[in-house]
Amino acid sequence: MVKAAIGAAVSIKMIKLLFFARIKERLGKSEMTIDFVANQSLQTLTQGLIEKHGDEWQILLEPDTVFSCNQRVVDRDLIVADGDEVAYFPPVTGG
Amino acid sequence: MVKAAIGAAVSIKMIKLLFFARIKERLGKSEMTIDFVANQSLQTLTQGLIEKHGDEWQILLEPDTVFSCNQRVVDRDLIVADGDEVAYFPPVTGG
Amino acid sequence: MSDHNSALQHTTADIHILVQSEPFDLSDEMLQLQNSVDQQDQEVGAISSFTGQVRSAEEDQSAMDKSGQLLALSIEHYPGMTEKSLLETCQLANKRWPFKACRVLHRVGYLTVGQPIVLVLVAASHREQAMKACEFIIDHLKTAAPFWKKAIFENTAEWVETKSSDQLAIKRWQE
Amino acid sequence: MSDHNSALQHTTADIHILVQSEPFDLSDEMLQLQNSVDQQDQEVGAISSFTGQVRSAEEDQSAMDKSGQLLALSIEHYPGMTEKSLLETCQLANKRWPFKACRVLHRVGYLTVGQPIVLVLVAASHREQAMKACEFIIDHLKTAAPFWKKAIFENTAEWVETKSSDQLAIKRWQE
Repeated sequence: MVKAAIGAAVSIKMIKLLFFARIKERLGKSEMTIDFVANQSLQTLTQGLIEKHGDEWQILLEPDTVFSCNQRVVDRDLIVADGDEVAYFPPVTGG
Repeated sequence: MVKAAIGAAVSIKMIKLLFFARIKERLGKSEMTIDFVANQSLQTLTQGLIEKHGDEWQILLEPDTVFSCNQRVVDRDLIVADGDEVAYFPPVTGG
Repeated sequence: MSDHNSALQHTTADIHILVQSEPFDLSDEMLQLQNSVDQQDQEVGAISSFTGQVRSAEEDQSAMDKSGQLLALSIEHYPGMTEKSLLETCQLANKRWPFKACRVLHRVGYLTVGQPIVLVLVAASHREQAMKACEFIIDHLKTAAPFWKKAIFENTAEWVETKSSDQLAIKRWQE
Repeated sequence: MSDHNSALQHTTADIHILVQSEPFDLSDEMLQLQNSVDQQDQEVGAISSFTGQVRSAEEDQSAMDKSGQLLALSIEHYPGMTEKSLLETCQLANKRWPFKACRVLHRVGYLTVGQPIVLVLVAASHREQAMKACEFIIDHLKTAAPFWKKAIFENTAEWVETKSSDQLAIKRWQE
């Protein structure tokens, strides 16, 4: 069907990435979008980012970096879905 | 010495008694003074009050009545001293 | 900074005790607490407060049923002993949970439903000290300070009974 | 009245979460808390509050020595997730210590020494619920809500490190 084919062509599958606090400072950016890849875990997605952008990005996989997906803290083996909002941040220090 | 003799003669040895809350209401008075008697415990002093004033005063020896002497909670076997301020009150209910 | 404070702080803590019939304003009291600390240093990181107020069901339900709606509390105290007792409670709290300053206000007289009765404010370096000292003070106040409440109902008035939960609350500090 | 509340109260508790750069006034917040409860009933007997503010020694002493005096904190957060996290914390607290209403305010941006950072206000029937819920909320906020503090010293600025005492504080609620 033509309609379905057009729909598939224009739907850009994306993941939104957010960086906070010292991670944001280190990377020099607070957000970016990347293409969605099916069956990819947060760990794999993040390793891909480091390979692409360089050693500075290793901070994303530091042991104390917290991962959130759609504003909820998650484990690194979570499989990312199209349209997800993923955030990387250091341990929180509010209050 | 004349001075000392006069001093002893005019020094009226007294105990001040205070009553609070339901005890005050039952006795119909909030305070009174009684003569000091040497080597008298609070228990004995209170029994003397009941004998003198009647059964209504039994409230002073009810198990939950609190005794204080000089604004400090004390046991009933405390020996009263001249000039002491003794108070009788029900369990406290502040806050 | 360590959570364990020096002996110096025990003696420099600013303790204010007030027994009054007038209402109090939380912000005003907070300001006064802050001012008393500012005269010493700037090390307050945590302020804890507790406000107790007259509930419409201050008495147990059975008493309410026979007496109608609670209208007010009439609070009596033992002037002199009250302030002494509250001060001792605050000093005891300060030994265990060192704080910088504390204010304890307790109202007396006729207080209608919804009116504030008591305020405990504690300023300390860290939150544990401020919160624990505040809890300690209100728990001890309830069982030690010579205040007595009379519940004024539509049809009658009666002295409020001691709560066994208050006796239990005090016990946990003795462990 | 029993200290154990009905399931109804879990759903009727009024929870307000505010993340703002503006200062807040304790009395105003207290009034708003009271108003939100008055729309339900008159059963509040206890109100607990916790205020956290910027201390001059927010960082550990060694960091201060090399960086000069602390001037301010710069606080950043994750808009959206912050409010969600704080709401969940309050709902969790309400399940364990049923309350009538609660307000949580957290400031962001540039806050100088002595400025208030966070306010937790809880209104409940009894003091144990109000005080425990308040403690629970501040303890959980410190380890769960996505806020980050940067300490601004005279000569430098650095991100505040997580305190191990905050991790310990949260553990006691899991027992």
